[in-house]
Amino acid sequence: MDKSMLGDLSSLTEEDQVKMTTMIDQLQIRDSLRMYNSLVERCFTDCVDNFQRQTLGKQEETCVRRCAEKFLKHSMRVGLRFSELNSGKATTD
Amino acid sequence: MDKSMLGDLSSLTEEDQVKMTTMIDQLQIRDSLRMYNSLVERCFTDCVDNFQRQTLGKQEETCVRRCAEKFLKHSMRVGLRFSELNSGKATTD
Amino acid sequence: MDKSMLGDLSSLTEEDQVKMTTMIDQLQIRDSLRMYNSLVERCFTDCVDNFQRQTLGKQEETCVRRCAEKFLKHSMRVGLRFSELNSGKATTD
Amino acid sequence: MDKEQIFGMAEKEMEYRVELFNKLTQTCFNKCIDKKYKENELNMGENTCIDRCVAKYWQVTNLVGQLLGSQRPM
Amino acid sequence: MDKEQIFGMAEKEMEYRVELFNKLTQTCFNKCIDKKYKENELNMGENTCIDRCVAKYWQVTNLVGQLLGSQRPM
Amino acid sequence: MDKEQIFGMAEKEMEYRVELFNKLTQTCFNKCIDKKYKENELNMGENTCIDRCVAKYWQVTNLVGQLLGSQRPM
Repeated sequence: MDKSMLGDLSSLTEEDQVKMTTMIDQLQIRDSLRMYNSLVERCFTDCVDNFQRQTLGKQEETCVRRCAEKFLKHSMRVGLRFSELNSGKATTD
Repeated sequence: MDKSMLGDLSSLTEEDQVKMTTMIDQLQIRDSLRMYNSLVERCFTDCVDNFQRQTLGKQEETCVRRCAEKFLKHSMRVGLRFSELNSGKATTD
Repeated sequence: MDKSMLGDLSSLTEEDQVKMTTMIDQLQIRDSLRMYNSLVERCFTDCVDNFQRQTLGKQEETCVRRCAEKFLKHSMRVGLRFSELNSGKATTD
Repeated sequence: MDKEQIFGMAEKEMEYRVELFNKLTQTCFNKCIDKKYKENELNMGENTCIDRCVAKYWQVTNLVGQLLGSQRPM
Repeated sequence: MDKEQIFGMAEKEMEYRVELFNKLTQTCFNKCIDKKYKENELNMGENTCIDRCVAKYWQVTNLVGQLLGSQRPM
Repeated sequence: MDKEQIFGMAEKEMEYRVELFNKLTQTCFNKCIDKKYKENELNMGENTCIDRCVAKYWQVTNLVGQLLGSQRPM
């Protein structure tokens, strides 16, 4: 989620621009904390089903790594497509 | 969610009443944005399962329309029943 | 979620400590309201499936009581384990 | 309580009610409405189910409230 | 609108977009990605599915927006 | 950082922890507790499962944290 979201800030006074950018930064920090929490929740739910032992098994660890990596790559690709749609030059099939 | 939720505001000063009403309006705008987002999420999840093509099919579009209309009618009916319960004259079966 | 979450407050001025504690209290009130709402949602979803009548049946009521009690006991146990992990002395299996 | 706290409490009360209403609406939609969406009107069965679902959800809200007893936030 | 309201509106607009993006991401992950996580790269089929899922989600967002008509918050 | 930022960071840290705790609680309830609710006490098996579920959830939180590396918000 980048600054371009809000279009042209130049019409604002110096002080308002600072206030706006801080607001965006605050929102981005909160959003990335939430993303972190839901990524853990999703990969734990998908990868960990057995509670015979108290420590993560080899297979579970691999599954969590792949789940997290796939989600991050997925999320980046969605971001690209989303900004294309936002700026109106959607890819034609 | 309407002003009645908060009972009698008259005991507040003029200025506080304005502050209270603004708070309610802010909450209502945020709530309707959230409702809009979850309605899209729900009807997309229920109606769109095929990704052979990049554009919405006829059937998918009809399904989304019906899903959205049904949800809005459902939501209004729940609102009626909810305010009846809130004001203590629940309908007897 | 208790005050210890934030570590040592003594380094803050008197006034800041009050501000910090109020912030924690606000968060705890909001959190317990949310917990209350999701407990109702969970136990209703798990226990109430039949809408032949308008009032809760005996069995449904028992189910809701057990669900709520189990969840509260569960939540307390998770809290214990969580604070152990947080303070670094995790129990060995 | 000073004015600041009164507004704070009012805001939490409203957030609580909005969330209660949203969860009630979503839960009863899942319980009562047929996901095949064959028409865009609510049929008789769905309407009756909605009324009873709201009533029962309300009863569960009160029941859980009693169980939480003194802990009950509101 | 005074400055206070402008900032208020800007904040809600951003919260709306962040939530839209998160729901889009979660929904398309559920629709397109195989939960067995056999490798850590996205394969060709998954990539195509993601592109089409985003496009269709966008169309549904606009369609529901029209249905909400004047009520449409944004 | 000025006082304003310190309080801002403290608030986000707490919101993060509260959300982490809530997701941990909900997830382990789904994984460990029998939804038929035959009694209102947690039995031996459920208790052991809860302890191990919390431990493993904690390990996954750290593992994903490492993967996010520098991006890791906290």
